[in-house]
Amino acid sequence: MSGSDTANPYQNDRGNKDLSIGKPGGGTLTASPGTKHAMNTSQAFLIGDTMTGGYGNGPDILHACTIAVNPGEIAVIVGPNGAGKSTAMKAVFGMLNVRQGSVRLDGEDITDLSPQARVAKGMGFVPQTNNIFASMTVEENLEMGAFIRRDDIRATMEQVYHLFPILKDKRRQPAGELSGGQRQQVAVGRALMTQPKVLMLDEPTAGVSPIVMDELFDRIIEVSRTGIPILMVEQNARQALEIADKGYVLVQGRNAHTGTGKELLADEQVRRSFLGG
Amino acid sequence: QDTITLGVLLGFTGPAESLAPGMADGAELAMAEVTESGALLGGATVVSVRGDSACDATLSVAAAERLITSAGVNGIIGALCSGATIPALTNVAMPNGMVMVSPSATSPALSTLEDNGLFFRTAPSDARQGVVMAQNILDRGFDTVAVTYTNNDYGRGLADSFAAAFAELGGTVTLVASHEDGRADYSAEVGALAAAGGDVLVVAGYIDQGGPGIIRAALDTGAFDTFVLPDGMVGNAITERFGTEINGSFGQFPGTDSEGAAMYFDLATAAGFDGTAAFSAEAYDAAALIMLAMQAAGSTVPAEYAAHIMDVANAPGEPILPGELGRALELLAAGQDIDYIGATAVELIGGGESAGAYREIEVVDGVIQTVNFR
Amino acid sequence: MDILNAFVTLLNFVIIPATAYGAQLALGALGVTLIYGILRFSNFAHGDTMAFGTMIVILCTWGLQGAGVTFGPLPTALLALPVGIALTGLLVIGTDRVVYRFYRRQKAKPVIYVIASLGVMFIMNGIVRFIIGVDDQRFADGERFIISARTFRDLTGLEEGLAFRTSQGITIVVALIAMGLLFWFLNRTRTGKSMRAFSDNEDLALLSGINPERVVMITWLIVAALATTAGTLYGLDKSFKAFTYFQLLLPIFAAAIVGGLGNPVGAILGGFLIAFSEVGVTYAFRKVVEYLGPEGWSPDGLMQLLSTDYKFAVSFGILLIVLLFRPTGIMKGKSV
Amino acid sequence: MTRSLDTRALLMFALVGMLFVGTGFVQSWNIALGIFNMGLISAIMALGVNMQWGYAGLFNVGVMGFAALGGLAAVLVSMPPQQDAWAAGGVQVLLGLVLGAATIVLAILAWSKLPAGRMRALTMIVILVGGFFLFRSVFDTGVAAVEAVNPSAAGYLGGLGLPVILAWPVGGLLAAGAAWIIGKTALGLRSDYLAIATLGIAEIIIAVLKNEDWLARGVKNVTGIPRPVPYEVDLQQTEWFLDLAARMGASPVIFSSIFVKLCYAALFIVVLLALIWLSEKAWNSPWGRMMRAIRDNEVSASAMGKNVKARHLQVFILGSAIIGMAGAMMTTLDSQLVPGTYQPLRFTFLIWVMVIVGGSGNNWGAVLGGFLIWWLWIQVEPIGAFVMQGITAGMDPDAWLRGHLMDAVAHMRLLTMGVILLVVLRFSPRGLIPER
Amino acid sequence: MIVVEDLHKHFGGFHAVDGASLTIETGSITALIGPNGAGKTTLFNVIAGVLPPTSGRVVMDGEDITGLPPHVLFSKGLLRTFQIAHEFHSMTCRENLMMVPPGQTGETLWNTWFGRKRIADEERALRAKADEVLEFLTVEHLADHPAGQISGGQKKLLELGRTMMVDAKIVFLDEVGAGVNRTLLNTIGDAIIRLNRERGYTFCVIEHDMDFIGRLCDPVIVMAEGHVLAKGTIDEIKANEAVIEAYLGTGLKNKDKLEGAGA
Ligand SMILES: Nc1ncnc2c1ncn2[C@@H]1O[C@H](COP(=O)(O)OP(=O)(O)OP(=O)(O)O)[C@@H](O)[C@H]1O
Ligand SMILES: Nc1ncnc2c1ncn2[C@@H]1O[C@H](COP(=O)(O)OP(=O)(O)OP(=O)(O)O)[C@@H](O)[C@H]1O
Ligand SMILES: [Mg+2]
Ligand SMILES: [Mg+2]
Repeated sequence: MSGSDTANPYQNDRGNKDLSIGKPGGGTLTASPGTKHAMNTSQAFLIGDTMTGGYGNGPDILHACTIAVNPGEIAVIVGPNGAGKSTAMKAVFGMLNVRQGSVRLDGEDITDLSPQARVAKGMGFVPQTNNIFASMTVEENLEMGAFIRRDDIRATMEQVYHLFPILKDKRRQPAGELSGGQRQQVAVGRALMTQPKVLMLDEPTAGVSPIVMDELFDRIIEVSRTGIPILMVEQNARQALEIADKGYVLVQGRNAHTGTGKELLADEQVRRSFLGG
Repeated sequence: QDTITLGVLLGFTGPAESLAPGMADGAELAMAEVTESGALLGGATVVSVRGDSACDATLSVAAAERLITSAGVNGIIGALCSGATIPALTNVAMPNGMVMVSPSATSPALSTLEDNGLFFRTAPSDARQGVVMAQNILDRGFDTVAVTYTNNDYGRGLADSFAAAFAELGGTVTLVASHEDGRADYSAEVGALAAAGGDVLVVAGYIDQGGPGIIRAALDTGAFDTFVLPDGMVGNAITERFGTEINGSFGQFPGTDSEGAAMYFDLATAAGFDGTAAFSAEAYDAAALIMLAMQAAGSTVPAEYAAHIMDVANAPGEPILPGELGRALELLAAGQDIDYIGATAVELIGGGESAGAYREIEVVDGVIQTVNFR
Repeated sequence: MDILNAFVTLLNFVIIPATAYGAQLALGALGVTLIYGILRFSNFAHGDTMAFGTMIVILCTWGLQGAGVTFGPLPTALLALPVGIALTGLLVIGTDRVVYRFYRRQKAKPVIYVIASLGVMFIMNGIVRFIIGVDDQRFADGERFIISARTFRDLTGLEEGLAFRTSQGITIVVALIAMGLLFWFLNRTRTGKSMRAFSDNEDLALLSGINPERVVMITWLIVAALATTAGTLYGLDKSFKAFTYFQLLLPIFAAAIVGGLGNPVGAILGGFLIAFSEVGVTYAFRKVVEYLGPEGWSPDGLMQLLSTDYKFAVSFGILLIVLLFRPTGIMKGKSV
Repeated sequence: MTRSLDTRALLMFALVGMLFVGTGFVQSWNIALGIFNMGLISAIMALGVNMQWGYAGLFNVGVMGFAALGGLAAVLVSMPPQQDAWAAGGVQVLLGLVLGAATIVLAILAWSKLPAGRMRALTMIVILVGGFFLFRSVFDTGVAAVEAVNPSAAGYLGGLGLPVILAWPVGGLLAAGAAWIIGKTALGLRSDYLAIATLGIAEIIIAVLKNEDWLARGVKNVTGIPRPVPYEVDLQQTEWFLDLAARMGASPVIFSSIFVKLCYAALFIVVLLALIWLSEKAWNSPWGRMMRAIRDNEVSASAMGKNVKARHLQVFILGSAIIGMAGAMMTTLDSQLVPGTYQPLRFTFLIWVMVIVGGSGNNWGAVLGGFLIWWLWIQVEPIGAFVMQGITAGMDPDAWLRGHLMDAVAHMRLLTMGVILLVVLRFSPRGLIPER
Repeated sequence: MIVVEDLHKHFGGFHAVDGASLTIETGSITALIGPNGAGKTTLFNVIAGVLPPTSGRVVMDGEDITGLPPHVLFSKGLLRTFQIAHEFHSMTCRENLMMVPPGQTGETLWNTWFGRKRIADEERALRAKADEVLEFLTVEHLADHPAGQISGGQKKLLELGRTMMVDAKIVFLDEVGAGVNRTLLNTIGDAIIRLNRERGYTFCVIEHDMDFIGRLCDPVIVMAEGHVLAKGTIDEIKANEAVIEAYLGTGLKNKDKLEGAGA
């Protein structure tokens, strides 16, 4: 792929070697279902492979759902409310019982790892709700983001403050006293502090003002350009898909459409049903 | 009958839990002695069943119920606290016609309680001790005192009767303040008592509850250095703890100049427990009385032997001391009268309670010494 | 007018005892508040944990005393403290494994933990009474007083004495140090912050790579240390009796709560508030007024606001009033 | 009414029922009935706590205080009045109380009517201080006079001499009144802060009961409170009863105790069933839904137009009234009021254990918990002793350890209780009959 | 309808709302926008009685409603949603809706014992109404699901659904759109317009989605740093320099960089 054969200027072939992308219809990634140890056949850096599972002993929410992302890529998941987007993210992060399928990181099967072990492996995650330490100050929230790091974190913290200037003003304030949008910024900042190898964001822009949203997307692009794969759920879907290399549309826990961001944006039916026309 | 069961209904847990073991040991010592003698009703074995009254009305009723209707006891030694004794008596023992002999329930209310002749106690009513104590203090030349009492019916009753008697005899009580047992700190009480002042401090409490705490705080702050110790406070534990610090303190507890107490102490030591523990001797006597009465009545049925308790306890008859239960049983079997003196010089009066002769003690060189009898 | 004597009286009967008692409560409250702050429940077994720790210390102290080891003017028990802390640590961590971890996994409501801790309390209660019995146990040795009433009187020639016990001194110092350390630990160290993060949002703590089991273990270890120290110091000052340690739970909780749950500084303030209200409000000021008034004059009554019968009620009353104005305690504590 | 009673619940009730029947066969029916009666009262108390906690999330740890108020009602209603004491200073005591109340009312009026400022503060202080001394001077002399009348047997004002059954609703009212005052002031507090506040108030109530002798003899206890049912000793001498016993083939002594217990049980069951019916109806209706909403999220419920404060006050008062009623029933059963026995462990935390083990938010759960936990509370003593006997059975009778173990038997009671509690909680962490 | 006069709300030394004055006309759909932390939610909370103001007045239809508790305001027809969803987590979605209508017969204890018949009738009607709302929000399949266990977006829908259970005069919507699927948001927008036209509800909407605002609202009020920065139609606002700088921004910066890199 080259930048010129699409109308979307944000797309280029920054390391996207997965040729299966771009064919809508979903489920085209080579998957190895139901295994816990078999090596993956796909090349994806992080892949949640034909995941089936649900909360506790409840019914399955995900049905053979596959999500993958490669270094330098931004993958965006969209879909109606309750489709299972957050559930899929949690499944990839090991916060859910994956009854079938597997999760692999850089070729290694991590399906049975605990969340904190995944953090140690370099995965960073911003959940959709409850994503800050409300009783701790903004600065402590960021420090906790860097909990597993042993090096000097001050530079990263400066970067976060640079990205979200309001947080610097509020850094001694308990995060629970912040406004909705400010909390969201703390949450993203916390994840950035990890300096993760993979970044997973569940609706990072919910409730943030347009100017901050732009900043945020800018920053996400920058991060991804350093070669870090980014997996993101978004309801501000059009903006998100514009910068996405890969888009997944989930409906009722299944892959409904998969394609590049611009392909999905161009798909009339997807637009109408999921992106608000 | 081969085995006779006696219930030992005491507050093994709860606020008085540290008193109960010594008392139970005392009661069981008497049972063991009788069993060994093989003289009770032609060689019956006496076994004890313990019940926990926890110093709580409902638990004590439940435990009494279990002792009587399930364990099938022939008599009950207990309960420990007056508050637990009364409901067990009225709600369980009386309806079932069961004899209860309490070693330690000293509430004056029990003197007048309707009991169908089933209730006895080997400790005198607090009303009596108040008078004795007042006299004792005045005789030693102290005429202003402060009083602290443990905030229950025992402490309150004793403090009331003492204060009334003391005032009547011409003394001055500067302050009567309660203290709760088992509390963490008694600085407030001692502060108030110190401010009120007085020659001596009357501590109407328990030796293993709040009492020592009060004494400790009073000694440390220099508020008082002479203490008056009523029955609940007299015991080796107090001198072990304070030694010569409380030299000159004095008090009294039920007892006569019989050798009973010393003999009991030896018996207890031989059996491996402390015979001076509060109410331990009373418990021994309570158990002894029941068994002697059984022998006298020739029956283990409470209704039948209840009437004999007074007989065996009081004169006329051959005096019986601790360790002589076997002899007493034989005398009774032979149809002779006995006068049970026991470890605490038992003398039952009125509705079946201890007459209350008192032994006056003083702490000399860190040791409790008997100086007089009243 | 005799200001000096008046002041010494007040010091001797109110200020020193209340400060020492306050420090004792505060040390206990620190443990309660820590569990609440990190594990988010009121641990009813704390009193009995204290009793257990103290029991171990007592047994060791007896051993040491028997072997002729002493600690100069200080109580030998301080030497035995590390052993007590270690064994108590093992006990509470074991308890956590067997009991609380299950509910943590279930994400049970705090009240379930509270009731579970009641169960633990019953059991520890039994264990302690089983091993050391229900009686008073003494194990204090060393110099009893920093200054005793008599010495003070002899030294100063004042009418009133002033007593300050070694155990009181140690308790006050230890309580303040413990508070400082705990505050520093929770707010400044990485581990401390991770513990607060865990208590705030367990899931998110996981996502930050914080190991919950480690957090829980450290919490219990600190609690064991606090409980054992508190229990031992209390025992040195008064005496050891299982039932009293259980009774101690109530004022300790009151202190932790009125100070603001989860806050070490609050625990200390709460402890002193409870102690001073118990000792101060019911104090009879007669002697003090006597000294302050003209020579030879003395007031009629005791000059007592309320009788000591109500001291517990008074301290609770004050606690209520404080809570009405600061519903989550003096230091704005947590609330689940 | 059976909506929340599914098979699991019925099974649980059957199991607990079997415990009681088993007790009857193995030990004696007297014991079984004795435990059952207290179980009924415990169940009622648990219902009250469940209302407050399960319905509204109010952490009331002052159960003990409300129960004690109920007990006080039993004395005030049913004991004969002490004429001498009334003559000596009864009126003065009452006058003192009225003065005290008037002072408080006046102070509150001054606070709300006067403009804020130094003037108001000053007036308040004058009213309070002046009122306090006036109150003390009138009240204290009255009290001294009353308490001086025959202190070892009376020394208090006595009661109204009415049938003791009347004390049950009166106990409820007393508790409700106290709850109203507490609710008005302290319901703004949450979770453990409310807990310590209620605990404190309970301690204050107990302190008053212990120290105000003119009211109910303080720690000297009131004994011999009249019964609503016949006395065993009387029954044992009654013609028809002896006939009945003979016809049943039972010993009159044992049968009389059982008969009396059955009478109590009948009275208690009526009360319990009525309360269950009322609370079930309320809980499974829009009122219950509203309460659950408030419990889940107060802010939101308030934004949805529900008056959170008023509702909290309502359940707090209702729950406390139920506890007070149960307290009065218990004192009736004991026939005595012993302020010293009101211990938080027994009267507050044990009830809480019942509610949580039974299943909070579920009336049937609370009732089941009441029966089960009370049964355990009584029976762990023999169970613990039995266990100990088992342990020591193989040991040399003279071994030191055996002696030590046997001495510690009493402490097995709490230990066993703890173990059973943890086991039950472990296997049904949401309670035996969880909220739906 | 609502007039806010010089309202201040301070948290310690921080002035979250700092002299805000604004008017919400009866029958309008007024938008309230502004950067994060501008004080919008705080303003809502003060108006709705959740927080007491430090100073200033709120007037509704000529009546001073400053500091009235939320449930009283509710009874006056003032409804609000929460930015961070406040569902009743242990109750089912349907119950979440059914609890809303005020003055239900069954909310009085007495009636729950002696007015069963009336309650049953009312409940039936309520249930039908709740189901209708659930269907509108596309979550009818969750009617019996505990509200604590639905997706983040669905909670926001429920939040909105509650305001649809009663007849309100004015509804404050705090970012109902955040986390809601855009297609569904359009439907919601239609519903808001319909409620506004047909039933005469007044709306005050906080949103960060300018498309949504543009489609629905007139006028638009912009807040920044606790006070009102600008007011006008959407087009005026979009052209306002100050608003662009503080709030709207100028789009992605990396757009150019990316293009540069890709070319
Ligand atoms: N309880 C509080 N204590 C201290 N500061 C607070 C508190 N609540 C809010 N704030 C501060 O007040 C400011 C306004 O918050 P508010 O929630 O009103 O913003 P908002 O305009 O709704 O923003 P958003 O669009 O992000 O939701 C923020 O800077 C926030 O940090
Ligand atoms: N904790 C939970 N327990 C049980 N079921 C849940 C839980 N959380 C969500 N669900 C269910 O799982 C389904 C998918 O939820 P999920 O949160 O993944 O949706 P989503 O796609 O992220 O939606 P949204 O865009 O609204 O956030 C929903 O139907 C919801 O009801
Ligand atoms: Mg989601
Ligand atoms: Mg907001």
